[in-house]
Amino acid sequence: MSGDAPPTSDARLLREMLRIRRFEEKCAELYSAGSIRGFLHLYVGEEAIAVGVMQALTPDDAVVATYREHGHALARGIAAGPILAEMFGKQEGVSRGRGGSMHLFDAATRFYGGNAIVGGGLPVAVGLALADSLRRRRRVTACFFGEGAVAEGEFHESMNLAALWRLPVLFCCENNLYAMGTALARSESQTDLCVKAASYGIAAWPVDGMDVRAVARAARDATLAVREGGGPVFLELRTYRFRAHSMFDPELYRDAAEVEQWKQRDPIPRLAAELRNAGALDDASLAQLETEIAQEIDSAVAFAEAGTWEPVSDLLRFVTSERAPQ
Amino acid sequence: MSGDAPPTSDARLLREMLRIRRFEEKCAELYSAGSIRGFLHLYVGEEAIAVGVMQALTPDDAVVATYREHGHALARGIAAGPILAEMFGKQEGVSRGRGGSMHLFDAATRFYGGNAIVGGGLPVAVGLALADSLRRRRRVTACFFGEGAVAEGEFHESMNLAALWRLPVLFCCENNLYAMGTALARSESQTDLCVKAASYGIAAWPVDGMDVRAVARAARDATLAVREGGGPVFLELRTYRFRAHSMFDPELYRDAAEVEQWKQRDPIPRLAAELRNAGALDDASLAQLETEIAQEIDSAVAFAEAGTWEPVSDLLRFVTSERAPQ
Amino acid sequence: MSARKLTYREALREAHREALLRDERVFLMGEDVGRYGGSYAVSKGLLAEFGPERIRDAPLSESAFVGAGIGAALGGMRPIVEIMTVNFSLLALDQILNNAATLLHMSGGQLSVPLVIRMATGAGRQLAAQHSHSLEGWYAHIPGLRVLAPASVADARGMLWTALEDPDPVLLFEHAALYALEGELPEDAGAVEIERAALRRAGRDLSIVTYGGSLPKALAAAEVLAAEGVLAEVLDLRSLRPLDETAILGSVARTHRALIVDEGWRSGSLSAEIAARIQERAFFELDAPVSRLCSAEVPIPYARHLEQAALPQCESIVAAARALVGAHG
Amino acid sequence: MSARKLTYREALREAHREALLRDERVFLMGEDVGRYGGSYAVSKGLLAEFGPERIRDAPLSESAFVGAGIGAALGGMRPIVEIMTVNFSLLALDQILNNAATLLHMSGGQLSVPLVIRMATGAGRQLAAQHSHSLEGWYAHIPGLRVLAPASVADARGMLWTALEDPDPVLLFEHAALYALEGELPEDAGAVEIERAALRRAGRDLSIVTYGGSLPKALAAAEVLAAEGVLAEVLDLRSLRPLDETAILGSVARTHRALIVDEGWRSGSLSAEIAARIQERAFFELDAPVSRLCSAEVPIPYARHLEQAALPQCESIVAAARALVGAHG
Ligand SMILES: Cc1ncc(C[n+]2csc(CCOP(=O)(O)OP(=O)(O)O)c2C)c(N)n1
Ligand SMILES: Cc1ncc(C[n+]2csc(CCOP(=O)(O)OP(=O)(O)O)c2C)c(N)n1
Ligand SMILES: [Mg+2]
Ligand SMILES: [Mg+2]
Repeated sequence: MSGDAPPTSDARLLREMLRIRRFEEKCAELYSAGSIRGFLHLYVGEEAIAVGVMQALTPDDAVVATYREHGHALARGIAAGPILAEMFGKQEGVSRGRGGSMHLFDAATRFYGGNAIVGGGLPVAVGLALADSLRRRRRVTACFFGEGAVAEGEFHESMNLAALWRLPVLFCCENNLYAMGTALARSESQTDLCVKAASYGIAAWPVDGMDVRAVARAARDATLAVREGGGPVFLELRTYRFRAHSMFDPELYRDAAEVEQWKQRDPIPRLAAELRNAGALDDASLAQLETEIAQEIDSAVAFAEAGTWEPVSDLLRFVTSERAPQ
Repeated sequence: MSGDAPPTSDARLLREMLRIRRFEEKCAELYSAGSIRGFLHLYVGEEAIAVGVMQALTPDDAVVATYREHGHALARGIAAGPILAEMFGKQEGVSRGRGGSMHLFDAATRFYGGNAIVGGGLPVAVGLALADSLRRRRRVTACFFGEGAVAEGEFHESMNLAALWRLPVLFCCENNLYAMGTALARSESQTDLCVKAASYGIAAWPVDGMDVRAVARAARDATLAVREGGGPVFLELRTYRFRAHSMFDPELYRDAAEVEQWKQRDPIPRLAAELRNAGALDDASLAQLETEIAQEIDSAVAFAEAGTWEPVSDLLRFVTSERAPQ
Repeated sequence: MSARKLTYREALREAHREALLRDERVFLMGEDVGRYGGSYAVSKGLLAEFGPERIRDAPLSESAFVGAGIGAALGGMRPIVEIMTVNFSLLALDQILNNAATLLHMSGGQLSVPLVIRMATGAGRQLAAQHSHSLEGWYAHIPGLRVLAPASVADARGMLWTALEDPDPVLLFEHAALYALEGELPEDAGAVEIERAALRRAGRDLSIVTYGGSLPKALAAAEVLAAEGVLAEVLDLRSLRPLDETAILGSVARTHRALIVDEGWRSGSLSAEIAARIQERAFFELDAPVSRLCSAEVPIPYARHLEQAALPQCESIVAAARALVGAHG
Repeated sequence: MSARKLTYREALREAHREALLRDERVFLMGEDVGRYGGSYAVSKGLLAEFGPERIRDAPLSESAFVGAGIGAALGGMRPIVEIMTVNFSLLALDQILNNAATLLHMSGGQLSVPLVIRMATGAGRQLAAQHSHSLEGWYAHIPGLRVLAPASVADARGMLWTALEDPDPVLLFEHAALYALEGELPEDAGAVEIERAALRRAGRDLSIVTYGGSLPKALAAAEVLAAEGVLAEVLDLRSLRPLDETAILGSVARTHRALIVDEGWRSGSLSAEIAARIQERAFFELDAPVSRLCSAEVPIPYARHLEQAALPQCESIVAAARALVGAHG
């Protein structure tokens, strides 16, 4: 998993983004094939955010994400096999198949989901940070959410608590301009989201979410400030969702031209081009990278397919705990 | 009830504030006597706000208030008798005795309560304004709430909707510095509440809530702007609660000195002094005024005492309507 | 009068069109009802026909736009507020319970709230614990609300207008599994009454009392049972609050055995209220205890086999019915 | 072991002190728990002793500070979150139902949420429709939660610590009318078990099943009935979820008649679940239908005579008991 020490190599940033892209392309395939069911929200186009931010986190830090969290889970270091097995509903999945695509959890990497209620993860992130502040632990909780959540009361209550109590939360607002079919301008009277954060006295920085290196830099500076005890920081990560909101979305609300324009800013070819120009990447190494990733994904699929169904007799497990908490 | 035409005379402002003050002093008495029960939240010290704002409203406008709304009800023109009868629980009360002190309602003057859930009235006010905007009616909805409500998600959701849809709402934040025992600085990371409103692109003006003429001026300008279709305006009315939060509050959270300081700014003697200096008030006229108000209150008490108990057989009425709505 | 085939979804859309055309005070407000076309495509096309003022996309602010619906109703409008799904309605519960359901009473009868709130409900599509609630029976606990559960294309077509004519708040629960349900409707199909339960199948040996998404399962089970010679009545409650006690007791008086099928979690579900009332009012009519088939008391799991096992199914209804007719008084 | 007199409120305060002293992971968070001293004075004095970090005044943000309690529990703390009253808990219901109650399950057993949420509940003090809810039975519908209703000074003293040791979320409902209740406690009174119902009075002719604020009324009624020669058992549920079915059925097996007294609104109340279970499990034990005495289905009115008429009272319990023992099977 990403360490906190040296700045991550650009090659690694490229690999991580590509892993997510290829993984989700496979997910879409498997959804059509019926191996994955329920809701499936793809992150395609937004990979630079999860990858960039995760570089700044240490294993002790915590992550709270939404239902669009495959990328965050992978970038946080959760193995692709158990993630895919989860989407298959197999008990080898990260959440034993109980959660599915929207509810990836992993206690080992302090990955707290996978929350499918818009805004619902923010108070939980505030609480994780509160625990750290009470225990004097120099940890950061990174909380990811879409710009649509900014209209929810829970966003505001959470920002206020985090600022009022100077809690170590890194708020990562993934502004992809749409909440399902609702454009930001139709959901916020003030579309500059940093202004909202500022109204709580929270440092707020807009970041080009299509530039993974910019994201990584901003995240590094932000987590540093948060870790020092400066209170929460708000990052507005400007990005775009290349694909439909979910597999059911007819995309009536935006035109193909807009999508095409944004695809020109795809963070992956962009970084790849920069690396080529810097002589740090060539066709061979890229092909090599693709091969390695393809292999990783193939074995993830194999792992998921080989997975087993939890016996129905276990249905009532995990409603209440079977053991005392740590 | 206050008209919209000529600026109200200062004498009237004094009378209205004094009516509320004396009315509530009587309420406190009647509470100790056991004639009034449940929760009783007094407005003593804050009268300039309700009185000042109401002067700017027309009979067609709407008012939404909180559980601390006796002053608003009186200033809106609801007779003291039915208000007091309500607090007695008599069926001659404005809400037939079903609501009590926290739930004064009067359809005739478009007084929509009397809401006892902090923040709960704001979405309703937004909806009243939405109805007006859909029907192209040039009405204003004045929504009163305490500064404590600013921490509630509903405040933010409501501000955003009102601004986004340019609705004719006059948000009147009664900032008396405390929410029960919680000082503003302990409930908001940013204590300048106008900054919050501004983060929605809402015009926000701080107003000296202890100066009734300043409140009246601000309210007049604000309602004018709102009525023109300029969207909502936010008034931060800076004031102070002279008495306990409710009749149960031991006031452990603030010291007497602070209370005393604020009492020096009591809006009633302040205006009285100004009128005296202007030669518009003398002992005789003040005594006359007190007498008239005392008479009004005495007859209100008589009305409330003469009131009758709704028969218990009516208990299940008003759960669902007995008639089609207008 | 000629008939035509349409889906539950289309019937709802037609009901919205009719209401919007008939009464200019009616408007639809909710998340993605406009440009997106409605998350279940119920309002698809309405934005083009009625414009953004009356087909109003709302930000993600459940509490505020439900409260705004209450205020607009007080202001003389006839709002239809769509909460995308019941799972998100918890964020608006304060407005629903503390305002919509109480304003008439708190104001001593002065203020009625003619508001219709629609939401999709139910499990069965592998949406996991946060997106699979069946809380309509839970809402039926609240005085001041009328709670409806259309389970047929005719009710999807006809309940909305009647609900809009109600002076008080009405909650309309559309089971997500029903949107694709097809049915025949007369050309002139329109408003339907919303007070009575409907006997969807007559029988003799037991009464299956159910509603919403469980109705098709109950009817399928009745078919299977009939083949075995067990004749089950199937009663569709339609209204969850108030309950049509007369219809329920009438059916029990005929069959002397009752099985309640309810997708809600068993403890404290609507099925408990119905069972309690039957034994209160028809104790000596009963040849066996009232039986309940509900969802397992577990957050709904994602995995298909577990989710299916957690919910009432045709097979489990058949099994429960067999056990019930086997039980002797 | 010498005993002493103290109130329900003092017992709760002592329980908090003990917990805060015993486990440094414990902290109390809520509106006005600190400087104000707690709206019901439960936490009075604790701020001075434990400081503002552990006796944490929260802004008016029910959803956020309840959610923060969930997060803090995930982060290894043992939070006690006080929601001033159940009436305001609706604003936090999304966090309670969609997070606290589901995280363990959604995470496949990885994440438990050792959180205690306390709230005052109940009517009877003329606080009117928005401040008089009795929703504890409603919360008992939710899988993943444990719901407790201390009705005695000993339980006020002892349930908190046991709840804090529970790895899963526990809701503690304190009836506002009980805070002034006085009782004797042994010097060394401490934690109590939270699984079992308690037989508060033994009897013969009927079982009165109740909890929380209705217990004193039920005990008073039993006194009156005893004077008439009707011996009523009084069972205090203590835990509303899970229900102690064994104790309920055991009592019914002794008396063959059950009256459930529940301050919740009748339809869909906890009393319905209990009645349903009794007739399911002990149908042939019953000499009469299970009877229920609940609150009238009306938003609670302010006027004293109307409010009193809306709630179960000693007199109405006595009347219902008489009717029940008069009823013949
Ligand atoms: C409280 C709530 N309301 C509605 C929904 C349905 N819903 C799921 S995702 C979504 C859009 C959220 O948009 P945004 O926050 O911008 O995140 P994005 O999907 O763009 O990543 C909506 C409305 C929900 N899950 N939760
Ligand atoms: C949602 C909610 N939470 C808590 C309460 C309890 N409560 C009643 S008044 C009050 C303080 C409100 O302060 P503020 O909004 O500043 O109004 P003020 O009383 O100062 O006029 C609180 C916490 C409530 N009524 N509603
Ligand atoms: Mg978005
Ligand atoms: Mg205040």
